[in-house]
Amino acid sequence: MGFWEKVMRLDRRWVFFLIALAVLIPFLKPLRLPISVTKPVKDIFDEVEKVPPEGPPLLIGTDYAPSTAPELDPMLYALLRHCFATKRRVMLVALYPQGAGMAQAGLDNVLPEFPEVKSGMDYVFLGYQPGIGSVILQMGEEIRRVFPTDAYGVSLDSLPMMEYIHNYDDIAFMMDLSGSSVPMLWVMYAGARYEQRIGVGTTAVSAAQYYPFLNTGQFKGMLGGLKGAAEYEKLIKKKGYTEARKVATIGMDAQSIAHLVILFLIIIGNIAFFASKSHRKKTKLTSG
Amino acid sequence: MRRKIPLTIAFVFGIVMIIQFFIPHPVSRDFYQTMLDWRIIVIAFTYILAVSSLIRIHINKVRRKKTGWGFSYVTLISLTVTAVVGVIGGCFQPTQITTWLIEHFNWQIEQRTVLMVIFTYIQIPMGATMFSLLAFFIASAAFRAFKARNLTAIILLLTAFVVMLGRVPIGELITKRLPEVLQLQNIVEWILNYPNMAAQRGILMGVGLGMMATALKIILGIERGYLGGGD
Amino acid sequence: MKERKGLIIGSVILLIIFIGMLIKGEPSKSILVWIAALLTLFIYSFLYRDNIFYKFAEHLFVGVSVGYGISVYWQNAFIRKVFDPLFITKTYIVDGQFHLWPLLAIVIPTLMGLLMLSIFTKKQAWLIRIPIAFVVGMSAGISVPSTFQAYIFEHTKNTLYITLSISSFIMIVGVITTLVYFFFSKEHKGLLGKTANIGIWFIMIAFGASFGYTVMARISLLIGRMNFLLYDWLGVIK
Amino acid sequence: MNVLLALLFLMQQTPNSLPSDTTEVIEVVRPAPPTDVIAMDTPNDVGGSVSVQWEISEDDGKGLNNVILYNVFRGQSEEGPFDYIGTVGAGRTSYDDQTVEKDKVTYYYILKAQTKEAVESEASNVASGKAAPQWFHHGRWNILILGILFALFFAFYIRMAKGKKLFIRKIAGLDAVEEAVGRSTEMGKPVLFCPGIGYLYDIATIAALTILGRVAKKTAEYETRIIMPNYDPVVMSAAQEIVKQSYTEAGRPDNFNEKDIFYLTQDQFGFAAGVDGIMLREKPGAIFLQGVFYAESLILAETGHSVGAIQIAGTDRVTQLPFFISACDYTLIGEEMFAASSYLSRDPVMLGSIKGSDASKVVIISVILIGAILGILGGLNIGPFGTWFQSLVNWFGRG
Repeated sequence: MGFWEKVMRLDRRWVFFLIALAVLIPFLKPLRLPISVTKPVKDIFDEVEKVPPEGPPLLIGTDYAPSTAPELDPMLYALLRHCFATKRRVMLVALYPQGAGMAQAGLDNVLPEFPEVKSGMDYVFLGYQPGIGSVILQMGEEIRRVFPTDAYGVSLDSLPMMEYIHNYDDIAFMMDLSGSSVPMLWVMYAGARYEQRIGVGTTAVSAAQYYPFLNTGQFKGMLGGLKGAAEYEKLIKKKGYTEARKVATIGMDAQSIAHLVILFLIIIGNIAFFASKSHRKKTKLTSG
Repeated sequence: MRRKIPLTIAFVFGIVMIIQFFIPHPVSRDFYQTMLDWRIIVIAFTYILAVSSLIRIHINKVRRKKTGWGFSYVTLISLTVTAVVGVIGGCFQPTQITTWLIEHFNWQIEQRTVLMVIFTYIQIPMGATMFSLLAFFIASAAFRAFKARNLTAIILLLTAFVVMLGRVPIGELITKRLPEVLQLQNIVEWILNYPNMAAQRGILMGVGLGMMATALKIILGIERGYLGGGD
Repeated sequence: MKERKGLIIGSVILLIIFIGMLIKGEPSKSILVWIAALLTLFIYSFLYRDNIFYKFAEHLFVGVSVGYGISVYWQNAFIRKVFDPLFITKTYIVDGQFHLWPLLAIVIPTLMGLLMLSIFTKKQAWLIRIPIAFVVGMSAGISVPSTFQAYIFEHTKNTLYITLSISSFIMIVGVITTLVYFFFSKEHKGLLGKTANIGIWFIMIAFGASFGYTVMARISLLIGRMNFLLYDWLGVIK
Repeated sequence: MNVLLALLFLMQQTPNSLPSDTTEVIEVVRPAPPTDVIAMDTPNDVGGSVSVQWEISEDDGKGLNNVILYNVFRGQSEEGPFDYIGTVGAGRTSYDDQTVEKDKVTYYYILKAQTKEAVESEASNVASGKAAPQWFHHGRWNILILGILFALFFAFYIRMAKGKKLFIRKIAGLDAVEEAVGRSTEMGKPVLFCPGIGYLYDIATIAALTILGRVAKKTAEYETRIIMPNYDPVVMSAAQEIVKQSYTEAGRPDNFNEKDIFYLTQDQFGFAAGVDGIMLREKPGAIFLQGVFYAESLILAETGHSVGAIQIAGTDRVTQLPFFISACDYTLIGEEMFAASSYLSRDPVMLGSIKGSDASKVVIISVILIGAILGILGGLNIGPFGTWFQSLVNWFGRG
């Protein structure tokens, strides 16, 4: 058995080990590679900047589960910090059963930095309702129909912030954070039917899929994966809105190295594949 | 009869919902609202089926002492505990019982309910970890399966290569000195915006037509697969 | 035997690193964080091989997520949509007057939902088709115009934003050839076959891009977990 | 003394001694109000809404550039009083007042611009409008026309198809169904069918069930076992009926085993792990991965590949297709999967719908081609093509 054949039969646990190292080391020894801001991220930032302070709110849909949280949580944190630091109002809604937990966790994480921000005054967390498409559509008519109370059981009518908020007309911008196809439903129903301006924050996987909708203007902008979150962190930090730890930015170094390792693995895999193939041919020739 | 009634229901509601799209009048809108409410309620009941099937399977495993039956207890117990805690103690806002407990025993619950504590410290970390296992599997799949066997495979590989490199800071560093058009992140942006998007649009239009055709066939009662076979 | 030796040495090394980190860092004082961290490690142990720690975590995960689902459905669908309007707020009584329609609007879907349970009987199991037909039928009805608008109309419209540039040209060629690839009524031979082949190239570029992105996403998740273990749990990084 | 001082103070504060214009002293710079306010019924709605439109204030984005939002006020008469009803950000020129209580009653609107310091401008001109519901959404004509055209294609070809044999091109992977089932039989291994993690109302799942019917018929003919783990219990019960039916049609109802089509779990990774376990234990000879798939696609396809099964995959999820393509023998891409379900059913009516979809594609391609030609000619400033191109784009852009 030649060297390349041995490589081909390498125990996959060595590959696992390599990946673990590639991610771990940059954490302990940061490289601080520069991050450049791309247009879709800048677009989202500009849209949020357009939300009038103490006026119509930014609606954030937390339609994700723990499985995609590492990518989407930093976006939620960054958006909340952006709004809370600039007195912009926020509404949170979850159409994924686990999304409500994610929104609550996000609030728990960010709120301690803003002691003056109060539920019902500066933000409203609507909670979760099943039936994704139906809920989006009904919110276009009257939010109270689907969410008579907020997630904590307080009637929406008794919340000062909700006084003039009834449907999408009273919402400045909508940002859906999701790794699934829920943003598409927002576009299909809230966007197409009610002309709500919508932005999407999604995992790196789904980002490729959403590019067509970005060009059509169905999404006004996009945060794609950890990179998108890191770019957003950079933007709000530049404006001096927050000094919080930049979760996504730290991760980008590890991301770079891990990508290089995987590219290296693909190259080695292919060399091994072709080398062992030609090797086999040669042995066949000599033996035959 | 066993077929006709469901097919009629599907037909009537399908047609009505299509027509509704074009009518903004309150009559149509109210009807529509009600229909959406109905769907929410009906779908909630399917969850009962899912849960009962799951419980039955694990009880069976325990009874028959199938391999790993001990772990079925883990599932059954954690399921029961979480559900009881959630139903009695409240989901997002605490019920009176929880409030009483909190006051009486001076609990400090940042997440407001016990269910959210379980969610934050058990479900979130485990879900995320499960997904992150894929990072390892992808690396091993990249190593073993992604071979430049033919032209189409080479195109796929090359694009993947460029995208992977161009989406991280290190890729940007490599081509920093080149003119702007040739910088990696701009090439990636271009690939995503034009050839990638062209194909995506083509695929999506195809999928859209396929979905529309299937939906029409469902409404017209031609596609009956979802009702199962039989009379 | 050799493997067992490797396993022991590996575990000892990991243990030393772990203790080193515990001493050097500021480990979390919350028992909950410790539970989360241990469960994370249980699941990662699967990378070495399937074992009881992983099995335990997997079964716990299924149980907890279903239990969570029950609680959420209970609160949001049953209590909010059925129980409250039926018994507490009584939406069907307006100003002391009884109205039939609002009552039926709660009762009918509930009954339809209950028909789902007919699956547990042998004889009447066909009744489950009624709620299924309702959900599938009305969803199909809603999806026909919506799909048409979001998938076909919008994309045609936006392909039409044409400029005199190579990029625009590539966009048009790409959309058309991809569509031609999905043409089923003619054999893909001659000109049609060549066009469809170009379509396949475009499709492969899209898949390559999508693959690249997927790698990125999975690594991001791993980074998220590492961040949790090193920052939230062990506190060895700043 | 104190009293005297107080008296002096009071004397000093007599109105006469005040400056003639207090506002000048505090020096509040009011922004210019928005102008040309008009109000009208919001088109294409349920009523209960009036659209207010205006020209932005002189100081919005230009001039003093201090306007950050506009406040909208409504009154029952032209003279007021006007109540505050809502706010929009600077730069916007319209507001839909959805809180109108009565249709067909005239309401009066004024606007004020507001600065960051919460200084409001003078009121704008008064505009009046009524709300009314509509019976047809005029912005959706274009969709209605094209939609009806496409629906007619489907109807026409489905009608044409009755009793005829329609040609459908080869779909790679479909012809492999027989081969895959056959090889499984030779090796004495079962066939595994995995419908993914979709629900019954996902159209891809419904297409997958039709494919299942065909595969089950083959396994019935070859007397091979078919295993199907499920994610959704409703899909499971439908699948059981379908497979039972296929076995009856193949004349072997006794070989049908309901327990082989079973529920696993409604948890994504639990499901993936479960199916993986089944693959490793049962070592199926053929694996069908058809339906809605998310991240578990890679795990399933990898494991299937490692047990050496022939794998035929299909999904409409673009993100998961690369993994299927690299790890499976055959992959049905997007619409191919829907076409496959029609093709496999061998029902001429179903085949007709594929033709209908093709006809729609011809229309789309023609529209794009015509648009491209007009666009190029228009871009080169030849004849009236530029305007024609614009009107084509505008027609699509309505609504």
